[in-house]
Amino acid sequence: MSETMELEAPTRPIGVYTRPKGNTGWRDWVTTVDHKKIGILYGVTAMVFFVIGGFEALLIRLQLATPNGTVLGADTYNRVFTMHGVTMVFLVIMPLAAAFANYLLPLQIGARDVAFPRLNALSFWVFLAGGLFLNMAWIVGDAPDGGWFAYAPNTGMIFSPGKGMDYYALGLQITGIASLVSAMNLIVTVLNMRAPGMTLFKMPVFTWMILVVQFLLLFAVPVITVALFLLMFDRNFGANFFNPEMGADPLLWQHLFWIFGHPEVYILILPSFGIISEVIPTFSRKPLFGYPFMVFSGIAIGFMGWGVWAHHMFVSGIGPISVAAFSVSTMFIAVPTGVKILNWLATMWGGRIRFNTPMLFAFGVVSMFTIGGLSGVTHSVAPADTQQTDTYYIVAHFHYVIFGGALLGIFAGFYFWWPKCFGHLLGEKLGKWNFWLMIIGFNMTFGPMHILGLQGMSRRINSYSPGFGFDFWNMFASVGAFVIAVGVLLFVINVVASARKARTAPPVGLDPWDARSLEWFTPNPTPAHNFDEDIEVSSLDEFWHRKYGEDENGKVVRVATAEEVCQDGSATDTHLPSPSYWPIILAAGLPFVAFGLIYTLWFCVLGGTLIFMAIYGWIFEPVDDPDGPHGHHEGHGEDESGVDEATAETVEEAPVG
Amino acid sequence: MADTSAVSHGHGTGTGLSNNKLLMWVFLGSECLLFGGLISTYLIYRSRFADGPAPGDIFDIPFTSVSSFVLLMSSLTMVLALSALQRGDIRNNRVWLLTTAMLGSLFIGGQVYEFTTFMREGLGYSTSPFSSAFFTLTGFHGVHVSLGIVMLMSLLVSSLRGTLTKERSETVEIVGLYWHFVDVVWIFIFTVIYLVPSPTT
Amino acid sequence: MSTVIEAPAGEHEGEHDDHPTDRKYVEVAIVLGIVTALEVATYFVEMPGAVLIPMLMLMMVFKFFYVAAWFMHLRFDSPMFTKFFVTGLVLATIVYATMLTVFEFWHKG
Amino acid sequence: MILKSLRLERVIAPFIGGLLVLTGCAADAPLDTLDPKGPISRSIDSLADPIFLIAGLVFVIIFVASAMIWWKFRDDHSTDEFPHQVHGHFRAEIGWTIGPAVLMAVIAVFTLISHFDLNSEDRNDLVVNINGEGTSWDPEVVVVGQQWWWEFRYYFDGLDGVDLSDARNLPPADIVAANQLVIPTGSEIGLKIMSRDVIHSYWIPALNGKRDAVPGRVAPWKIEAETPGVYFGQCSEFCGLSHARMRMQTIAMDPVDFQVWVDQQMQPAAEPTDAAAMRGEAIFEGQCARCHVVNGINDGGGADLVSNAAPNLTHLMSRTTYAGGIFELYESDGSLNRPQLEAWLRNAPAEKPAYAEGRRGMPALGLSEDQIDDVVAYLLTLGASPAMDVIAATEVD
Ligand code: HEA
Ligand code: HEA
Ligand code: HEC
Ligand code: CUA
Ligand SMILES: [Cu+2]
Repeated sequence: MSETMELEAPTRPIGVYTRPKGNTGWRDWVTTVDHKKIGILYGVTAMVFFVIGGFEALLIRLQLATPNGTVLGADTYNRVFTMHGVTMVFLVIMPLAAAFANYLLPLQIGARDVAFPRLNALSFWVFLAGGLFLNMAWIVGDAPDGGWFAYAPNTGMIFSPGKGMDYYALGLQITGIASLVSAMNLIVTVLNMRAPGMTLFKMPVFTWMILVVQFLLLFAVPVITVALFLLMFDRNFGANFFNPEMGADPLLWQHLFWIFGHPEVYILILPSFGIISEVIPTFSRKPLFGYPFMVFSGIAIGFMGWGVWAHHMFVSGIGPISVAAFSVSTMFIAVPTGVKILNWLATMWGGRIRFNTPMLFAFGVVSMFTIGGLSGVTHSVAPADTQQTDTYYIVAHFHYVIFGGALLGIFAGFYFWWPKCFGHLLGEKLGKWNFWLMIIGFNMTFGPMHILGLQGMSRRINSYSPGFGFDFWNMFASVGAFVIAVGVLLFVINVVASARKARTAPPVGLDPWDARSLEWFTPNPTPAHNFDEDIEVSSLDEFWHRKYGEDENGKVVRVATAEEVCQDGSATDTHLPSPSYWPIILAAGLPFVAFGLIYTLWFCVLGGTLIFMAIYGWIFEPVDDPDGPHGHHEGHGEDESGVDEATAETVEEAPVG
Repeated sequence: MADTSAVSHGHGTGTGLSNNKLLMWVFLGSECLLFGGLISTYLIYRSRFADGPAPGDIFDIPFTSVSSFVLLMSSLTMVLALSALQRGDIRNNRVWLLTTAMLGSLFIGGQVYEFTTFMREGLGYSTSPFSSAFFTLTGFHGVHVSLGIVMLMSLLVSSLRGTLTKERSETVEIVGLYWHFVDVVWIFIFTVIYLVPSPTT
Repeated sequence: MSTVIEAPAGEHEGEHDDHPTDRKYVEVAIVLGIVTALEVATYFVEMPGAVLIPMLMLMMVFKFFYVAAWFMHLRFDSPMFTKFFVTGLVLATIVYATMLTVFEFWHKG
Repeated sequence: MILKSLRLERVIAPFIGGLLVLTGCAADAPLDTLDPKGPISRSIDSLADPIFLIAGLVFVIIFVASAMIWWKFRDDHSTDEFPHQVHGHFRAEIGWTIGPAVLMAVIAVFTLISHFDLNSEDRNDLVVNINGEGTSWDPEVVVVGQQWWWEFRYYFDGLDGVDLSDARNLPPADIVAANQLVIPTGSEIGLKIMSRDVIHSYWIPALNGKRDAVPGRVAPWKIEAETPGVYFGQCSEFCGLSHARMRMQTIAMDPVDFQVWVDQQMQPAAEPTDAAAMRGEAIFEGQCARCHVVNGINDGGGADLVSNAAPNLTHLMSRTTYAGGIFELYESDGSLNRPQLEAWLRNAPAEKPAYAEGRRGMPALGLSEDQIDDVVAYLLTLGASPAMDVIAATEVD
């Protein structure tokens, strides 16, 4: 295969070497390299996984609603909560953050696209492949059952002889590739593609937080990669990394997992912090209070997140000195996080706040995350944690920070940027119902878990006996879970209903929220080429500052309307990266390799061939479709410094990670 | 694999640096944590050799020294290949690329020999935590070297087809970065795993 | 992370002029070869661990950074590259050293 | 409209309700973590309580501020002037960096003091009568977790000479008990926690926090009870299929009762005299002895199980629960809970999920009903029944 390619390449590209042209229908979505479309793909996929993960959560709650529940057997229950955790963390929150990062980050820095559009598409397809692969385990009837942190040796071949943990190890490995690739891509994008004048300290906080997250991913993903490899080698090739009988130490897994795992929780939360740092100033009609402190505290959280992993191991027997050290280091994470909370409050303080739905959700984050953060602080007190760990008190903590922090923030983002992506607003009325049902249901579900946990209810138990005082609050929590479900359902209805309404209603206009940052310079929805021309950035919140000035008394006065400030999206001569088939083909190869490792190596051959083909196709693919329209090279972005035909056709070779 | 041939020398990017090169460096930063994890695993397990041979029993330092030297010298040839291309000296570029790939292959050959010898001496992959960790660490490194060889050969093919010109020397530079990184990892492994005295039975 | 990103735009345009000559590269390689030979020599000489291990570490670190500086061009390339690499390196070192410490010294009790 | 009435106070109502319930919930919650029954757990509690309080205060501050923002600064459309544009305030930032940092530093100090105290050992030797001889015993018990039950091993000569390196092959002990750890009140008891298969976690909330049982490691831990009673626990590290059904109790007795218990446990099983029990013994030796040990009938040897051990049954009847502390052995009137025990012998995996075919957990042995009756008759001869108050205290309903 490669032979022929190599021979053909120097001549004019034909056949597969031309890039796909289709701009309509599903082909367009499959081959797109447009960061906006990829963002939407991420979002839709993650929401589908959210419904799956939420369905699993509802099963958990049904089982636990009454003592000695019989909805799920012990075996099924273990699979359900494992897949619930894995799905929610790796297939919902992370890709939702990626959705926002993809769609907004290039816009917020005034770029045409990300630095490597095809790699960007690759990230998405690899993520999808990993997610489907993981859930495939349900279909073969062998979903992983070792818990989301998969402690060895329970996940080894002796104690998990089924294929479930193989799906876990390989599935997460695949999604890890996706995260790593997209992290590298976005770092380069932020560093290299900013609009003229946009220094780092003129970047929106959302962009900043995404940047910090990409660094966390960059350095944390390889750690779990190692852990998962070791697990896989243990299971499939008879290695002895976690086999105590041969003298191995199971704590090795715990260290590796949590060295990844704790930065991971900040990977989950920081995007949401970024989102609400955009929403709160907009709706408070005030600039973000203490911008540099918001940036530095985010960076500080990113750094400190590396030094606290063993707080998940306070009772593992790592020794009193280690416990003491990690206990203290954990406590101080409360400081930069507190700076953020207080700065948001200070931003709102003295504002004139419009409580539209995005703002409601952002407000929800500030208060609900605080509850979760404070219970986190109570865990960091190691002696106290010996009573708390592995109880529902922990379950309460992390749902408060993840649901109350990360997820609510993401919903704030949905409502805030929906017009940016789709050209119409989500319904306010349904939105408010959505918010209130979610927040009430959420508190009903997870609030009582504090009590349950302190009353001694262990987590990961598929049933409990009456007489331990668990009955009432479990039922209460289960009812709450269904209230959340109704809330989520309203969101789905809102999406459909507002899209339908938008067909007849007038368009949303340029600046529905009186917003502040660069992405609002483009019309809604964003045109394919993003910006008509480069934006010269001279201040933070450039968009806002072009709309408003100050009079001599320091009062804010309008100097321009959004119509005057915005670009009209009419540029037609911009040169866009062409779509490509190869990312999806490459991604499709990975699950086959994984199947091969589980079942028969023949699948590996198949998958390997696909990957090999895709890499070569990728390399020999011309940068542009030679038959496609050629604009002149304007603006800045990957297409900037004139691509001559010769360069375009040559082998673009860079090492593959 | 990257799209940005256009910005080959980074003119017009925010930092003035090429996207591709930046990407490689970012990637190498990430690789530090990958190899760090594997090396730590090895260090934790080096004295847990169960009933099998201990590292101190079977390491053949003179042999490994030679192959380490080979890999080290391949870094020299790699940089010479780049420097040749930067001068527009296509012929020497090819020669050095080929030499680098050969030296890399020699190193891999040495590793294959080492592995088979160890196996014969009773150190299988499943023998002990030590053996698993040792083969995994050096195996990962070997896979990295092998990937590097594939990349070098692709460059060579590209050069023979006349497309690897002076203007595109950055591609060689990027492959070179990867190659040197793999070398640098071995410098670490050679000292910490082989030369620092290992436990014996 | 902030430290990583500060390189002002376009400052390192001149990078191609001061690339070392091939001769310099060969010299570097000779130095590396000699240090390697010294390293290997320690294997044949009896030495207490307290001397040997710091010595080996020193030579390793020297080789490591010598390769990075010359062959990987960190000496004359943009400092931003160095920052990325060193961030990864330092982070890996600290994190894994902590992990090893926990395993080796503090795990009792 | 309903939205208007859904104000903040409704949202936080569950918390206030929760706090109220928390304070009064101890009565029917045997695993309550806030109801210490010994000095160790009390010192955890007295560290945790102020921290809950501090957290609660911070919570109140943030929520009061939020509520004020909610009401004071909402846009009432009275003006369309922009509010005063504040970009930040350096001193405020420093304030709310230093403030929490100092607070956390204070918490850290108290945490460290308490932490090192909890990890210190402060055991006194006890005098126990072993075979009529007063022996000075450094009270330490070996606790071994396996899927899905606990074993407790007492070595009255102390653990110094005992090789604990291989949990699957521990040297013979003076007493081997399962699922119920019996301790004397008023003394700190050391535990050496280990595992024969996967990671478990030993946890009696009323007496101390938890500590993982990690295969290949020996984790020191300690408990102390002030008053006699039955204290409940639950394995709290996910350990596979029946993790939920891996419970345990600690029975604290005053030292006199403890001595009686020790005397009884040191006896090997007596040969049965009654015909049914004798038939039962034969079945036991044929069917059960490949896994279970009854001292005096069969000694030592590994069980045909992944963990290499099944509960020692020599004094089965002296326990109040079995099979991971989940089934009650006695009715509240002190008679045998026969249907449950028979069901267990008929088909154990149906009563408590296990991977019996994977040699984890007790298999269904295909005994006939007559055989079951005989085996029960035999089991009834194993050990003296516990005191009525212990039986009563084991019932959680
Ligand atoms: C979004 C994810 C997220 C976030 C942001 C956090 C944030 C924090 N977490 Fe959490 N955590 C998880 C997700 C998260 N966690 C998950 C998923 C688990 C369980 C994993 C598992 O076992 O399955 C877990 C478990 C977990 C444990 C282990 C518990 C155990 O298993 O025994 C600990 C222990 O220290 C902990 C602590 C903390 C702390 C101190 C913070 C801090 O960052 C919080 C800081 C925030 C505040 C403190 C609030 C705001 C601050 C102020 C208003 C200032 C004033 C406050 C003070 C001075 C106190 N977390
Ligand atoms: C990362 C994010 C995240 C999110 C958002 C959630 C959301 C929820 N979680 Fe999550 N949970 C975890 C992460 C998350 N969880 C993790 C990491 C664990 C640990 C796993 C482990 O121990 O290994 C865990 C464990 C966990 C447990 C403990 C299980 C145990 O220890 O035994 C429980 C118990 O109640 C629970 C409940 C819920 C509920 C009710 C929701 C709800 O908020 C869900 C709301 C969503 C919906 C309800 C979906 C809406 C669906 C529809 C509207 C359509 C309905 C569809 C059909 C009927 C087909 N979760
Ligand atoms: C293959 C091994 C095996 C055989 C054979 C076996 N058991 Fe068991 N038995 C176990 C295991 C394992 C447990 C612990 C199960 C648990 O708690 O999850 C157990 C638990 C018990 C218990 C509860 C003990 C306690 O204190 O918790 C009793 C009683 C019991 N078995 C009786 C019997 C009798 C009687 C027989 C024979 C007729 C028998 N067993 C045969 C493995 C076995
Ligand atoms: Cu044993 Cu959970
Ligand atoms: Cu954590």
